[in-house]
Amino acid sequence: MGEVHPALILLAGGLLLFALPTGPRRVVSVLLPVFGFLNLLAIPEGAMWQITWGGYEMVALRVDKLSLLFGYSFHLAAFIGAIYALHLKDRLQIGTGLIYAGSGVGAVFAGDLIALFVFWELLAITSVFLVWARGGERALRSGMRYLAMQIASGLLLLIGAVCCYLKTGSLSFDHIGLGATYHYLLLFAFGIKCAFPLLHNWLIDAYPESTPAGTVFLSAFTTKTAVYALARGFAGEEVLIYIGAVMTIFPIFYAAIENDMRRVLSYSMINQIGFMTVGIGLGGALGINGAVSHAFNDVIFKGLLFMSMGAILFRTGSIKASELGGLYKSMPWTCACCIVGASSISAIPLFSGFISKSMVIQGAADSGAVVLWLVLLFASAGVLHHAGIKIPFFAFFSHDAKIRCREAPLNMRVAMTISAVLCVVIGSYPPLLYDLLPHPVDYVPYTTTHVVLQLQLVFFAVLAFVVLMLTGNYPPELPCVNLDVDWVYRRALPAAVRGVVRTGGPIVDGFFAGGKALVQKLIAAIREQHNTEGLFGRAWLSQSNVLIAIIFLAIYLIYFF
Amino acid sequence: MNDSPKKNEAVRRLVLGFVACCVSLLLLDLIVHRHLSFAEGLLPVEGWFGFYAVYGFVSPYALIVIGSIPLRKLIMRSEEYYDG
Amino acid sequence: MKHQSIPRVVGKLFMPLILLFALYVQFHGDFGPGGGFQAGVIFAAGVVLYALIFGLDAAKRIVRPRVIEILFAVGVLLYAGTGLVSLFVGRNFLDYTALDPDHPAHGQHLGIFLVELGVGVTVAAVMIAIFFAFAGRRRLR
Amino acid sequence: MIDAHLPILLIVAPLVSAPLCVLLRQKTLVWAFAFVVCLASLGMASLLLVRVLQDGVISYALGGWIAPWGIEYRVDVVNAFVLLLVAIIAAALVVFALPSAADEIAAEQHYLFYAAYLLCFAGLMGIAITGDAFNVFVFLEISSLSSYALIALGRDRRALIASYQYLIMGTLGATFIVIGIGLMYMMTGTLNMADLSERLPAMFETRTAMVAFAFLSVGLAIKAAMFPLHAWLPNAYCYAPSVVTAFLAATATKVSIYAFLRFTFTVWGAEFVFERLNFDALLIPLSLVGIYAASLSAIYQTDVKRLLAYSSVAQIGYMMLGIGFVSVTGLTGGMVHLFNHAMMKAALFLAVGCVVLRVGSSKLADWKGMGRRMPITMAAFVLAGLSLIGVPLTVGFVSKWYLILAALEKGWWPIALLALLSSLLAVVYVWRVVEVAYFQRMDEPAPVKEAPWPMQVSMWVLTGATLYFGLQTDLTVRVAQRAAMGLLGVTP
Repeated sequence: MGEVHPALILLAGGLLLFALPTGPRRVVSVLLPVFGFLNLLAIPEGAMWQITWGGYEMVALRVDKLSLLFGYSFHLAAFIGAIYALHLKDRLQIGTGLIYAGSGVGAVFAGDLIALFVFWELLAITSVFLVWARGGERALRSGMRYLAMQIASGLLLLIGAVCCYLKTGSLSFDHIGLGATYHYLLLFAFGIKCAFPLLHNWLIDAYPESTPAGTVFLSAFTTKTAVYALARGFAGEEVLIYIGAVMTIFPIFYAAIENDMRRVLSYSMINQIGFMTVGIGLGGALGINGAVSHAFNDVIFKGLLFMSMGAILFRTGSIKASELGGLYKSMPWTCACCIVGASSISAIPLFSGFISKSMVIQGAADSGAVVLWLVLLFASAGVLHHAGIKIPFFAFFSHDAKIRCREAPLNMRVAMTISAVLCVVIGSYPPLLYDLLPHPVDYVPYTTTHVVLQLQLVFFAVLAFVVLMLTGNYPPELPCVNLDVDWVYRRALPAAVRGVVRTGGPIVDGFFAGGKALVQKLIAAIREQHNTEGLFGRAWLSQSNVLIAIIFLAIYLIYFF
Repeated sequence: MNDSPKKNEAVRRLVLGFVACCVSLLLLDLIVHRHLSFAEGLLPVEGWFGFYAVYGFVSPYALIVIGSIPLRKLIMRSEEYYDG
Repeated sequence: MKHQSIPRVVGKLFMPLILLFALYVQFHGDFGPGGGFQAGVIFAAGVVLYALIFGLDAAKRIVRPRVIEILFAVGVLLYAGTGLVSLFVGRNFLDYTALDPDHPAHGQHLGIFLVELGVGVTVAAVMIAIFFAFAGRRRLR
Repeated sequence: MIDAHLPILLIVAPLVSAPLCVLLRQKTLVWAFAFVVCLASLGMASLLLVRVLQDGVISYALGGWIAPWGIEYRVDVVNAFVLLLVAIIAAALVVFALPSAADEIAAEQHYLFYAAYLLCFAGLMGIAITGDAFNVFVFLEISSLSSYALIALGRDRRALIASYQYLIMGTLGATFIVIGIGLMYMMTGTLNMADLSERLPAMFETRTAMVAFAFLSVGLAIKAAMFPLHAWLPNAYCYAPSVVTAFLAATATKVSIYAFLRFTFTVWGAEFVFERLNFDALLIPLSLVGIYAASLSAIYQTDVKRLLAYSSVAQIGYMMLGIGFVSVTGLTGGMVHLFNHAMMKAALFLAVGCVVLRVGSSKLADWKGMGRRMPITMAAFVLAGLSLIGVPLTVGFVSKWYLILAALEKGWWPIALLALLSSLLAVVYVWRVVEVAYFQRMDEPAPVKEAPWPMQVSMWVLTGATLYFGLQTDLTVRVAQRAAMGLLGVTP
């Protein structure tokens, strides 16, 4: 127990931030991730912090290369996020932000399912405050929907863990695989947090509602923790390949027509996680390496993109493509950083996305899956369009929206610059990242063939965009809301209930009237019976109490008889 | 985009330069000896001249065409959709 | 009833007898029927009778509420104290033989006597307190 | 030497101190005295648990009369655990009482408050420690009578009515219990629990045994406020002084559940109750209905004290559910929840007490902007509330874990699911308070004013306990496990 648990530094420090006045809080918030990182460097590999929890031996700290990589990544993200949030006077965001980061760190170092569950729930609870920090009814409701999904994921994980314990007598979190029913529970639990198709909506719903700094934190931890959990538990499960492939495809269509820039980025996030999921599903050294290294890079470049969009939101108060444009004059630095981020996500050679995404695609080729390979290539081109072109183009260039504002605050620029430099450094010198990967790497990204082909892909994708723009065929950005899975529970279900209640011919009318009355009555009854005047909620008369007791006794007697 | 003639000129030059880059990249295909991603020639198309270029061009084009017409009709709603 | 002479005279006459009887029941308790509880109630009945005839204030002058409180506490302490004494001698709680280790029977006798006395005092005090409380309530209105 | 007398000293100390409080009378003096007594009791209770864990069952014969004839105090892991719990709560709350009681109780009644408090404490400890069935009834009456008095001390006039209602229900419960005990005595001629457990099996075939158990279990269910016999509880908790509410919520119902466990498992035996009478088939649905009905009621309350009171009824459902599983895991869950719930509910009621001190009301409508006005108090409320929901890292999670484990162990999926879903209701009612306190603005801003430090200290000690025992489960779970094994007669 000699080691300090890495999560502890961020968790305790995050709590401390609530108590500090503004000046020291700013200093401490930036130093915390640094301390955490230094501590991480000193920790040896192996299982530590064995805590007896009830009758079990819990392993709260298990360190190996896989968890270390995510640990580094999370500390980096926390550090950059803290700098990005330096200008804030609000202690809620930075405090919960770092606690949230600590929960993520805790989750990736958790050696058993219970410790994982604990941090899993902590992630959900702390992150929702980042959504609520935006304030207002919209953020509140969106946060509640978000929390409900996250809690559901936690409950599934809990039940899965209990079943696992009952079946195997062990709670240790290693390769799980698919087989028994509870394996699927765990897969679903991870899948919700990982934004699997149809379970993804919380991400699209909540992330764009958060504050500028909040989204930067949000983008780094929750989904990447889930990617870690999948890589640990379900490496090489074939079903993940299909799920991942779908994840790479469907968001790019949404992103293409979405107007809210941060929502575009959220879709693009699902798309990127799709690549990781495919990598995990492929398994093997190349697949896993590709998945986790892409996760590492995604934390940086997606954070960078969110930061640049956050800076725009911070300065202009709008984040809609239809209202922005021409900002490169006002915010040149932000613009430059954004382009670096866009280049990274588009996997342009010399940028970080190139060296990780290509591993996944090569992994698909090695496994001989032709269709999958074509799909991933298509998705790559799609990403390029929405994240690589659409984001910088409509925000900074396009037609001039005549918005004149100041450049982003210094701390934001510093944070963005750090990320941008990292994108370029990692992209130009891959061993930096490759040496940290869980499996030894023999993949070489920079071959002439690969560079040329990737450049061709990228440039011609841009060319398609240019052609569409010049010919005037590019559809205009419109203010809109796009229907997604949330339509089911925000519109369809309520409408269906209303419809069922309303419709019906003369014959079934009575039936439906009855049904309507029944539903209404049920809700009214619950309220009526349980409020302060209701049967259950009000104070009962003494004689009725006595009567109930006697009836109860009679029931017992009859039952026992 | 048609703010001023001067800017228009700049855009025109940029586009031209870009197209030149594209063409030269395409021509590189003739010079560079390409290693196929797939072993055993599972996907011979991959080795054809300009495969990546064409694929790169068509994908987003298709994406936008599909996205702009049917998808917009299908799922796009006014911003107040959920507020009502 | 203050102005009715028959109850006043008879009441005055009975008072000492009632209290004496209470004491009889109290001290006879370890030989025959009786004991602290009954004695306490009888004793309290005497006071209640007095209050009924001469009024609550008069009764409160004789048995002051503060005294009742103290008696209530003392009674319990007497009971528990008897038990505690045995602890100090190294016996178990309420082991009355400890009171007179040489003659166990004496010890038991003494123990029961003291305990019953404690019970009697407490019961009497509580009964009077309850009566006072209820009798006093009406006056407030 | 004093070691051997620990069991009796634990009871006699508060019992004797109660009249001494009446004699002392002076407010501060009485408090200091009560404080010392509670601390001493806490020390003794801890020592007792340690000794029981080391040496096994401790038996103490009152008056030197040997067990089946005289009254026996019998301490095993189960009741040593409960004794410690009650002592912890009593000691923590007596600190809280100093400013809180001064505010909520008329000055001339203070010494009576502490006397009744100590008496109630002694009664609860007595129920837990005794090995004699009739003695349980005696101590039950001591604790009940003093708690009627404590509730009636509330400033609100409705406190009297609430106390009266509790008196009726409590007396009914006690009567049922004494009838049950009387029937048992009639059948076997003994009142000693250990002796009863040996003699009762011969009577299992008779109707009398069944009737006796029915009376006993209904009586205890009333005292434990098990749904639907809970109706006295919300009023009693709502109108009593804050300290009293916290004390009763944390101890009285818990001790009744302990008595239920003792009679069910030690005296009657699991075989009779659950195999012959199939009591679990009644207990489990009732607990589930109770959990849902009471949680829903809690959601619609407009007074925080009442809200928490209904939540207590729901939580008692979880304990009963654990008992209903009749397995080591289930009982462990029930026992752990008994301990944990006492901690968190006491912490919650103390937070309410702090607010009541400053605002004078526990009405939800008056809690607007409380997050700004009393940030420290509300932080404690939120933490304890999270525990109530069963969030990981808090004690609430530990209990839920064992209950769900127990349900799945038996293969009862739906019950595990229902228990899990019910915590969403807890989310809702805790959220209601949080929303008002943090998200609704006050009509006119008021300065930050926290409660005096003794209240803060005792509130945070208990809140800290809910977090500490959520991580360090050695004490609670290990002891509860041993207790459960003891109750089921399983050797580890």
